[in-house]
Amino acid sequence: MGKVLMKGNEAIGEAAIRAGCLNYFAYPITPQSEVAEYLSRRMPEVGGVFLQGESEVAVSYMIFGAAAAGARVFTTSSSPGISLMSEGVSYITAAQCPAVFVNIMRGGPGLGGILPSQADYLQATKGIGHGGCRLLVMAPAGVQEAVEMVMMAFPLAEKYRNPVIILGDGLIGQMMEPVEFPDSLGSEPSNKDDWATTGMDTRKSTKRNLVRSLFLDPKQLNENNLVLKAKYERMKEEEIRYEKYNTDSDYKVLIVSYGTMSRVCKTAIDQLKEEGLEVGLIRPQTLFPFPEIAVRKTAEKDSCKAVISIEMSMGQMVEDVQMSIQGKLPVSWYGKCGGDIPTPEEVIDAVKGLNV
Amino acid sequence: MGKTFKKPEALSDQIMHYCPGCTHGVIHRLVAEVIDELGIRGRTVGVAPVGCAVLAYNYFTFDFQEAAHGRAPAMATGIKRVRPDLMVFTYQGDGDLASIGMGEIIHAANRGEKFTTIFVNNAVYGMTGGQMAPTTMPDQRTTTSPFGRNVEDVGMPIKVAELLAALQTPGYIVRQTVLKPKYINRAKKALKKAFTYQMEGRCFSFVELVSTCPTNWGLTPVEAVKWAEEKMLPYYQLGEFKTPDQEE
Amino acid sequence: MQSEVMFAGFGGQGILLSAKILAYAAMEEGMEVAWVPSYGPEMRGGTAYCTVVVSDKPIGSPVIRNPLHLVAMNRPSLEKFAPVVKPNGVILINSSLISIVSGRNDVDELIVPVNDIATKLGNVRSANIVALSAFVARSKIVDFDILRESVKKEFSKKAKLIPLNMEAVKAGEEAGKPKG
Amino acid sequence: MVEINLQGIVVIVGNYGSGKTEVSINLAVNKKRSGVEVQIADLDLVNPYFRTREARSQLSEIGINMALPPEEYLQADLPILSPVVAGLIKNPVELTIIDAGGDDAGATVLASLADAFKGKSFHMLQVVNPLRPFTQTVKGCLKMRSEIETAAKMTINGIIGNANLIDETSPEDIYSGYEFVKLLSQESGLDLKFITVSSQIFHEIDISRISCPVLKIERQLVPPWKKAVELK
Repeated sequence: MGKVLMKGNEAIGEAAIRAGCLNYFAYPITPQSEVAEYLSRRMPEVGGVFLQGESEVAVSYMIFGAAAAGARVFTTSSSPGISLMSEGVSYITAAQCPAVFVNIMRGGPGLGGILPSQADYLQATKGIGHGGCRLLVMAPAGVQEAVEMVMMAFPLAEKYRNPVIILGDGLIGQMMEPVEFPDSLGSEPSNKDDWATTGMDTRKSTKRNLVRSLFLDPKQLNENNLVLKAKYERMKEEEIRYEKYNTDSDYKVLIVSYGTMSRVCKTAIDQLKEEGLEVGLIRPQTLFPFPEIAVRKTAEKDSCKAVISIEMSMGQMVEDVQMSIQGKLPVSWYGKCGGDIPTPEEVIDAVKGLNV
Repeated sequence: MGKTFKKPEALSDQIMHYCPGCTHGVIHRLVAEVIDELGIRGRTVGVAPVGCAVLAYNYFTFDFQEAAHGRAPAMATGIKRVRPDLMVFTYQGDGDLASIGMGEIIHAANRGEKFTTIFVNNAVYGMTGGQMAPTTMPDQRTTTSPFGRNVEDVGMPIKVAELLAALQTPGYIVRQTVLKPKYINRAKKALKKAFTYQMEGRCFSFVELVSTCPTNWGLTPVEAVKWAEEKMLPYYQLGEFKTPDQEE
Repeated sequence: MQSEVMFAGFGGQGILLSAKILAYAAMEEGMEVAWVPSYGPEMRGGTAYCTVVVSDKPIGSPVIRNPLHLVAMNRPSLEKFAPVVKPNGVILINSSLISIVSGRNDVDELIVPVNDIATKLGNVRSANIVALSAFVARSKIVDFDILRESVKKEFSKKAKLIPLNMEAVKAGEEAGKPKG
Repeated sequence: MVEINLQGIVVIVGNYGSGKTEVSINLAVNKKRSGVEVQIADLDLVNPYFRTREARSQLSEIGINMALPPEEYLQADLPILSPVVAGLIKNPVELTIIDAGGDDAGATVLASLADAFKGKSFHMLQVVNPLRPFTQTVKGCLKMRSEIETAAKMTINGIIGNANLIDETSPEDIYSGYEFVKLLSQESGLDLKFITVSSQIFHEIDISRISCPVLKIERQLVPPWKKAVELK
């Protein structure tokens, strides 16, 4: 199969099917409802499960139940919906079940607006659920990359027995781009006999599996947290992904930006180059774990005098950028958060405003 | 001489933590007996509640999942949809099912999810220390209704079985109790019927069991049974409210 | 080389569809392409617009404030977007519904009564295909034969609509051809 | 100093934060030191913090037996009434202390043990800290008393004065607290069994001003940044 032209939301749905995930539970919310609409047609074709739950809260537990029963499962939502799912996410993480969540972000806080935004960065990377749980967070910058990340997300979720979240913005969900699907994956988590509640008969075992998150003994609870922490540390070793742009030049400014915003920054960098100002870009593809060392090393080039985090938020990733830079260079922020995506011209003004 | 009394295979050896006079132990045993008799232990998954029975999985010997407060029907939906061959039941109390989880139970019942819910109604939040539940009786004193449940203020106790029976989707909806031996056989029959409907892939099945909480009611076990019989049973009437056969 | 086309009009005028067909044709031609809709309330009866970005290298920002071309299907769209079109682009004006012109003298203004043409063909709903075809014929943004095939493919599941739309393509091509 | 004269079953009740548990533990230790056989039951099913069970290892080291739910449930948010408690009431030792939960809510559990209490004589003592909300007036204390009695279906027959502001208690607080519980005793007809004084300020107190027994409190239930007084 060659290239097809697909809306980000449809492509995400199709990518999950190609990843062998035939189980989808969801609740409608703009700007990602097309995933549900697409899968309500596609899942019956492939013999999969499609169910529209009664609320995002319920959906997060349908995901939990299905994941704990050893099935490959995912859901999609948008910012307020993810907030409602955060309780379930915490339970799933504590119980060490694999699942994939997609957040097609819209503007907030509160009901906010339906236009694209990156205002859930802190929620996704640091506060996705109570109790200090962490998810592997991946951020695509286009439809093709959204497809690839969704297809990577399932094996990663299973490798770590931890949920993975794809953080896209409304534009990625709504725009159409040509996509090419990678080879399809097999369907079920391979390690599930050790933990999934598939019924003892299916495992030909007398040992039962118990999926739980309640640990009354403080020592046991601490141990469970140590196991989770060890997984997060391993993610830092093995899963960090990022892309660089125009970093062969002697850039004076380094932009850190992700998702749709990074594409606007690339256009701005091209235009600035024509004007004679070299600017580099580093685009984190994983937001947790954050490419801390790569950002620091990229900023360490002699020509580089300033770092700026450009986001469709009031400055969230900038906190991680500051931590990465460790005070070695000035770090500033530029962004907007109402659904109005900054233009290349605005980015150019922001970079020029640094006066380097 | 043959054994006249033995522990069901589906029940573990662990000593239960429940208070004297609590009915959870009896209900656990009935569930275990039914599972043994139907020979489904190897393909059963239970969903444990939040509430006094949060550790129910310690007393059974098959796969279990632990739910958050009220969410057991959503979890059971997830399991049953992806593994229709499994036998799935939720075990829930009144605070869990009739308050925080009302949305989940109504929608699961209305979708006709093919699992079984065992609803233990003792008119009080047990785990958190005897607060008022949606099923607390009028004028019943609890730690959050110290002057008795004022129905003018918080409404009448919810009759969950009747509420679910009103849904148009076919289902098996029944209320029984385990207060005395004479009721226990009927309760067991209801449980067995519920699991059988599930085995046949017929419908959603729901068994409400009127129950006691001597500790939080401040009554001796004997008084508690008497109170439940006198105060609860006239309001929470026993019987089948709906069977899938009626619909056809 | 990158060019951008903004399709704009009322919701229900087939804006998103004609943009999608153009995006598809550009993809078939081997170009990089991005189709970026306005979504939300605008979709429900207000002004709808959609941008198609076509380029021979990876597309940076898909968000375009100053498109090279504009296909304006109603008057509010023309008034809103004509001033932001880049010099030397094409502005198609649906003169069936728009009684004014763009007021720009640095663009190629293409005035086509697309609704009237479509009505004459038998169904006003093919106005978007008339406009798309006229625009492509004038701008040459994609090869016209590929466009024709793309329209055919789009309607392949509703075969009975193909003849009408092929007529619309032809009429549009005629209307869009440079005069003289 | 007058000895505390208590034996048999002693049920300790009072409002939240009145100091029931600290009093129970110290009473147990005090009597144990004077050679009495002591048992203690933690009946506080409502409040999951600062319970008698937190002192279980110190108490068992000095030979005080404690009735508790099984170890794995000790930190559970579960109102587990161990059947052991009923056994302990049915077969009391020289001094059997039952530490009930706070307010009428905590005392409700006692009612479910009515069968075990049947035919037993026991003391039921209300701990009063006049420096706590709801028990700053005689009227407030009497209201609390009747609420607890209703919930427990048992009658209070004595009081314990436990005036304190924890580390900020002054001798003046002790004296005025003593006067208050004396008044409460007169108005209610309830026996004033003893008052408490923290070991921190014990040496500052002129004991001749107090005519009832005094229990020296060696604080056990402390937040983690403080160290409990070592029991020997």
